[in-house]
Amino acid sequence: MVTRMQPDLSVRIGKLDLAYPTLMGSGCYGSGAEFEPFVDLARIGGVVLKSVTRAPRLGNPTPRLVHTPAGMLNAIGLQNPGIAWYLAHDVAKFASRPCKVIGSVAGFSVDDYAVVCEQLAARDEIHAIELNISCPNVASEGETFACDPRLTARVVRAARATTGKTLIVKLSPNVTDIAAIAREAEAAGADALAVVNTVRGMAIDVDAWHPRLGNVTGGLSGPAIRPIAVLAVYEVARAVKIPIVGQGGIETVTDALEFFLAGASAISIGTANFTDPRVPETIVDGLSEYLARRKLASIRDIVGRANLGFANAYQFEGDEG
Amino acid sequence: MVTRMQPDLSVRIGKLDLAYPTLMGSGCYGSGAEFEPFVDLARIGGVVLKSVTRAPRLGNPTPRLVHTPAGMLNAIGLQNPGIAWYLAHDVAKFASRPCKVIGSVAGFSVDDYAVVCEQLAARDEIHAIELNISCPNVASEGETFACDPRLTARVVRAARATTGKTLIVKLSPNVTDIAAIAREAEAAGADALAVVNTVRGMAIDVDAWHPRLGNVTGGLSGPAIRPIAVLAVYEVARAVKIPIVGQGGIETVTDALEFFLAGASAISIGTANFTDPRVPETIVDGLSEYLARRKLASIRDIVGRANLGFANAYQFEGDEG
Amino acid sequence: MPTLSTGERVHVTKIVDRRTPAADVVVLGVRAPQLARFAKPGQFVMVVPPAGEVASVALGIYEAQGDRMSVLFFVSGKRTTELARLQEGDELTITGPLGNGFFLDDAPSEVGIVAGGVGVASVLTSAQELLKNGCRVQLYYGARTQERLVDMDLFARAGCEVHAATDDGSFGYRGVVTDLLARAARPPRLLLACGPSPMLRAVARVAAEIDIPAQLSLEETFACGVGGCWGCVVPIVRTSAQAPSFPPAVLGGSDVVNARVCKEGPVFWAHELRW
Amino acid sequence: MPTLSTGERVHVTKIVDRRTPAADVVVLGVRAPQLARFAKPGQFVMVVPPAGEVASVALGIYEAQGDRMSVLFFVSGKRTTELARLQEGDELTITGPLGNGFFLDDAPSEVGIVAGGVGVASVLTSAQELLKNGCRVQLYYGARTQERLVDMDLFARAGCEVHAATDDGSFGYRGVVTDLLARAARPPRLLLACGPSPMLRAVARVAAEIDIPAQLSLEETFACGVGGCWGCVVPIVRTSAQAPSFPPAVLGGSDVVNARVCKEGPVFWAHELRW
Ligand SMILES: Cc1cc2nc3c(=O)[nH]c(=O)nc-3n(C[C@H](O)[C@H](O)[C@H](O)COP(=O)(O)OP(=O)(O)OC[C@H]3O[C@@H](n4cnc5c(N)ncnc54)[C@H](O)[C@@H]3O)c2cc1C
Ligand SMILES: Cc1cc2nc3c(=O)[nH]c(=O)nc-3n(C[C@H](O)[C@H](O)[C@H](O)COP(=O)(O)OP(=O)(O)OC[C@H]3O[C@@H](n4cnc5c(N)ncnc54)[C@H](O)[C@@H]3O)c2cc1C
Ligand SMILES: Cc1cc2nc3c(=O)[nH]c(=O)nc-3n(C[C@H](O)[C@H](O)[C@H](O)COP(=O)(O)O)c2cc1C
Ligand SMILES: Cc1cc2nc3c(=O)[nH]c(=O)nc-3n(C[C@H](O)[C@H](O)[C@H](O)COP(=O)(O)O)c2cc1C
Ligand code: FES
Ligand code: FES
Repeated sequence: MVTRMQPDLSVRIGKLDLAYPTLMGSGCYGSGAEFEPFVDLARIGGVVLKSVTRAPRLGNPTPRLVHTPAGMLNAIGLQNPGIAWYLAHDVAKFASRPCKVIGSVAGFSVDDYAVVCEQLAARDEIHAIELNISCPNVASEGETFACDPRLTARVVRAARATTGKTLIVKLSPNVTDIAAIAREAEAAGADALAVVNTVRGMAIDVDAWHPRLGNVTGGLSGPAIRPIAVLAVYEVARAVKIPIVGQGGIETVTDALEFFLAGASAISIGTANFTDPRVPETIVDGLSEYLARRKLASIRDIVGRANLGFANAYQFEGDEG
Repeated sequence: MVTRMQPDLSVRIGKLDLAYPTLMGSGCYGSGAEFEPFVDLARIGGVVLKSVTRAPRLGNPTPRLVHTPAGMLNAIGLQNPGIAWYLAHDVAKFASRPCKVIGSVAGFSVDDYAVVCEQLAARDEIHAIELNISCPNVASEGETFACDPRLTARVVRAARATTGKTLIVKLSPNVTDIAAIAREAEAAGADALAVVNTVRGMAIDVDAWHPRLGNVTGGLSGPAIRPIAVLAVYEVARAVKIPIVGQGGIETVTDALEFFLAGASAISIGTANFTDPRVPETIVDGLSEYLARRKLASIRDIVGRANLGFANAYQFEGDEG
Repeated sequence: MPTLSTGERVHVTKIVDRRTPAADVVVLGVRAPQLARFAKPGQFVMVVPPAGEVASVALGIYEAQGDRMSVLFFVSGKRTTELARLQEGDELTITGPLGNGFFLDDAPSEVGIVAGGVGVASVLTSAQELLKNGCRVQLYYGARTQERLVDMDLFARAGCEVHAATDDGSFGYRGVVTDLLARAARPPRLLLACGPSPMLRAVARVAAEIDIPAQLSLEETFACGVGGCWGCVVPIVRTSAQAPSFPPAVLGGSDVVNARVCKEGPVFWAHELRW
Repeated sequence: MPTLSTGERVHVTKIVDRRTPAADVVVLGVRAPQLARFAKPGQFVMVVPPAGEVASVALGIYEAQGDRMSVLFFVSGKRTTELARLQEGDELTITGPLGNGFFLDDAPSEVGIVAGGVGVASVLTSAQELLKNGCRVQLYYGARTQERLVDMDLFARAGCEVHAATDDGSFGYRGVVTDLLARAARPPRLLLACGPSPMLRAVARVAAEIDIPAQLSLEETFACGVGGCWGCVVPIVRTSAQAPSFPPAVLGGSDVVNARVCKEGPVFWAHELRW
């Protein structure tokens, strides 16, 4: 009998070593504990915690969720207890998670991000920091940062100055040119990029004549946005050298592979956990199997390999575009 | 017996009078004739023709289509015979359509748009012109116009100068701030806005390790993008006074109503025709029935009425965003 | 692997029976021993939709006995339409039981249960438990028409006094069920209620008027169903035993926090809600 | 309402039989008198997917007789999975017949038909028509394994000489079907082919080698299926009778135009293709 090598699924994102290339998306997975009855957290790479802000926030009025074709809209509005309470009451519990724990920081000013990032990164229970500069669901400037190259640069520089821990910057798809923003974030010191946050959207109740979300607009996630997210990863991968955490509508191993091939070094699973909590383990099993079938040693061997072009592409003489 | 008034579905878009508020999306419906075996064209408002350019174009290599969750990607690449051939061979046939016929113009320079617009608008068979400044599927600057407020203004001004016919400007959702572009188009003389064209996306063949479209990237259409399109209409309606032709994922009368309530004066149906060619007539019937049930005289009575707000929205003292 | 004394986990079940007690109302019974065993009255499950729809569907645990549990649902949207297509023998994946059920431990000897529409799905097990403990149980059951009053006999056979109301008067009292409740000759000493939000608000009003406590099983759109996404909140007074660990905010003069309907609920005391 | 002598329109049909000749291969028969009557060999239909999937599915017309027509398909993705769930008695909406079929009017007396996999679905009616007209018809039929060679008896009973090939040699010739064709003792004088693209390219090669004409039924991803979206093109020489009205472009020295597989096809002469 031949002993089969188990393919290597580990990846490195900045200084963060992940046993599996699968993170659970911020805001979708609580602090991980909520899903422990259904999933073996030791078989995922890590959990990105719900975004935390400087002051406590009660979030948006309900309804905060609407189901849409192959996706959903959410407008939670960053409900969270604020960094002081969080540090005092919540963070200590994260030490017992059998996977990596990544803090997520949101804010309304450059200073907000710097303050929360510094305090959170100082804690041993937190293995890396994600900067959520792309939340579409807060009334004020929540998303402005990721929609403006200069603001992106300023907020990333300020956060970078506060910690040596791995800094992942989460980008918005709601921009004309995501590659330009990605380059700014890299230049300002980001260790990695999370691509992408939700796509802005809206649904209307045609009986009641009002928006279906309490916040009027929300963020679209799930399989509906996967083609948008895959392209964002593909474009960002061509613009920067730092690793990418791909996300947006990943449900199956095939979906996950699209992101790796587009250029992601790791992936993040959000909405699919709401459909079936077994998805993260199914994807990890599927990745192992895919690599074994193709006799590849590591998941790292497929990152960014979707650029082989077409055998059958034709060129006409005289065709202009 | 009571005689029931038939609700009025007619709308006016610039100088264009439509018996029904339903257009068939450019590039999805040929010149209308292709669908005549399945649909009574006299029961739709009009057909927006496939976009035509100055020079002939063979378009992109295949595959040009990929099915995605609740949607599809296309990258046709504006295959068309060029304006000269089009005027000589095709346009005369449009005279026999029992609905309005709207020409669509695409190009690669301001001059392109002006030249093609002038020649096409000069023909009686063409009742209005749509400027497609937002096609995401051509290698060069095809979409740049709708992604840049200044370019939008220039191209619209140039086209406006060539014709007094109704000019509909088709906007792209792939921008940071669609309202800003809409305002430029209005100021430059657009009579109406088509909101929105397809959303840029990509899919990857995970067996073959290459993009699933010959053009690598494509435009996402269908129900998947409906929440994105509804929001775009809602935001544009708050930015301009000219009428909006809402589109993106409309399949049912409920979907259509979302767009009217968001602020569209008419709607356009594209991808849904590929699922079921009966959709345009089903929607027209559904709109009549909806208005009758609510005792409304005209479709115009519901345009932009999704702003009644929430009864149950709560405000916390001290909540910041 | 986590070991769970609660039986909370993913259950791959098989449909063993299916019936349609009214038009667009479906009951699916599945073989799910762990679920049936650990389910408490008023808890719910998340049902993984077949055919690749996004997000599981939250459904109350209708019946739970021996190896079998069932759900009862109204066919209202895409996912329930897909569920309604399933036939005996098909597989169905279910997570749960989830949430806190009704608080029945110190229930008084006379309990009123108010059910509106498919809200009936979340109260049968409570009725059964209370009756088993020797309570007198009155069911106030409202629906649009007689046809939509499903499974009244199940409640009657279990030993409930059944009081029905229909909007069109086609059966029982003509009007809303809370009017019927307000006229009760002998009002119960505790109310349990599940139904559409306007009904629950009316139940809270009646309870306050006749000065008895009420437990309301709320409905919100869910995504995760397990407390992970904060999508399903309702403001409650901070002093509640169910309040999540959060700094309070002030609403209408009281200290409130947004509690998750799926985790801290779905059942809340009427007097704690600030909705 | 348009009146159509061709019978091209939307047909709301009922499924009258369903069988699964191999794993993941399904044949659905429907009652559709107009379709069955007007269908020409090699034409296709667009089937409206149940359960709200986007875009109809293009399927060849497998059988067409009397009131009944059928489709044969391989369960490969979301929409065919949904179609596979349908049962006798369910409704199915179909548009068609669409496209040009095989050109059989001036067919010689010996015709070879090459089918690969589910390509078999598009050639049965042609075989029947040719046999009816007194032709000798050889079927060259390739599949992965014996189990995937479906309905060979249908062809044999109709009067075809059946030559089979399987990749694994589990039945007939071991290897690709075009190798079997190239070795034919008595080569046919016209080839009709439907199957995966590599097979069609091989058929074109063999036809050129033994110098006989070949008609290939192409497959492309479709959106509209009626010529409205230009999504399904293939470059053909400008001089073809099927060339659409377009100014020519130059490719590899010939004047070509992109023809629509759904409208100008799906059948093209091998020598006209520039792919
Ligand atoms: C704790 C809990 C327990 C529950 N228990 C049960 C139960 O036991 N039985 C039961 O039947 N239900 C129950 N529900 C409700 C059930 O989960 C929801 O009804 C579920 O969303 C149905 O899913 P769906 O996909 O079929 O409908 P969805 O697609 O989610 O639609 C839900 C509703 O929204 C409406 N809607 C959709 N789109 C629009 C639009 N554009 N404009 C206006 N309205 C629109 C639909 O008509 C429908 O009424 C429970 C909910 C909770 C939270
Ligand atoms: C004229 C014509 C006639 C036809 N006749 C028949 C017929 O008679 N019988 C028949 O069975 N078929 C026929 N076809 C083919 C049929 O229309 C297609 O197979 C159809 O797309 C299947 O639809 P689906 O939704 O089930 O699969 P789709 O979801 O469209 O998937 C189709 C294929 O793409 C693959 N795929 C999907 N996503 C990915 C990804 N991310 N990476 C790599 N691969 C992926 C799937 O595995 C599958 O093999 C015909 C096609 C044409 C054009
Ligand atoms: C209910 C919900 C809440 C979310 N909250 C946050 C958040 O607090 N911070 C953040 O960075 N992203 C948040 N997101 C975005 C997800 O982390 C993820 O980037 C996005 O949903 C796309 O991935 P998906 O399609 O797999 O869900 C949220 C998404 C959802 C659906
Ligand atoms: C196959 C295909 C081809 C298209 N071609 C064009 C085009 O030539 N010009 C244009 O302005 N829009 C084109 N569009 C965009 C549609 O007109 C429409 O704006 C878009 O698809 C969104 O609407 P839908 O979801 O209803 O399809 C095309 C869309 C599709 C799917
Ligand atoms: S549904 Fe996610 S927290 Fe309740
Ligand atoms: S599929 Fe639309 S033109 Fe062929």
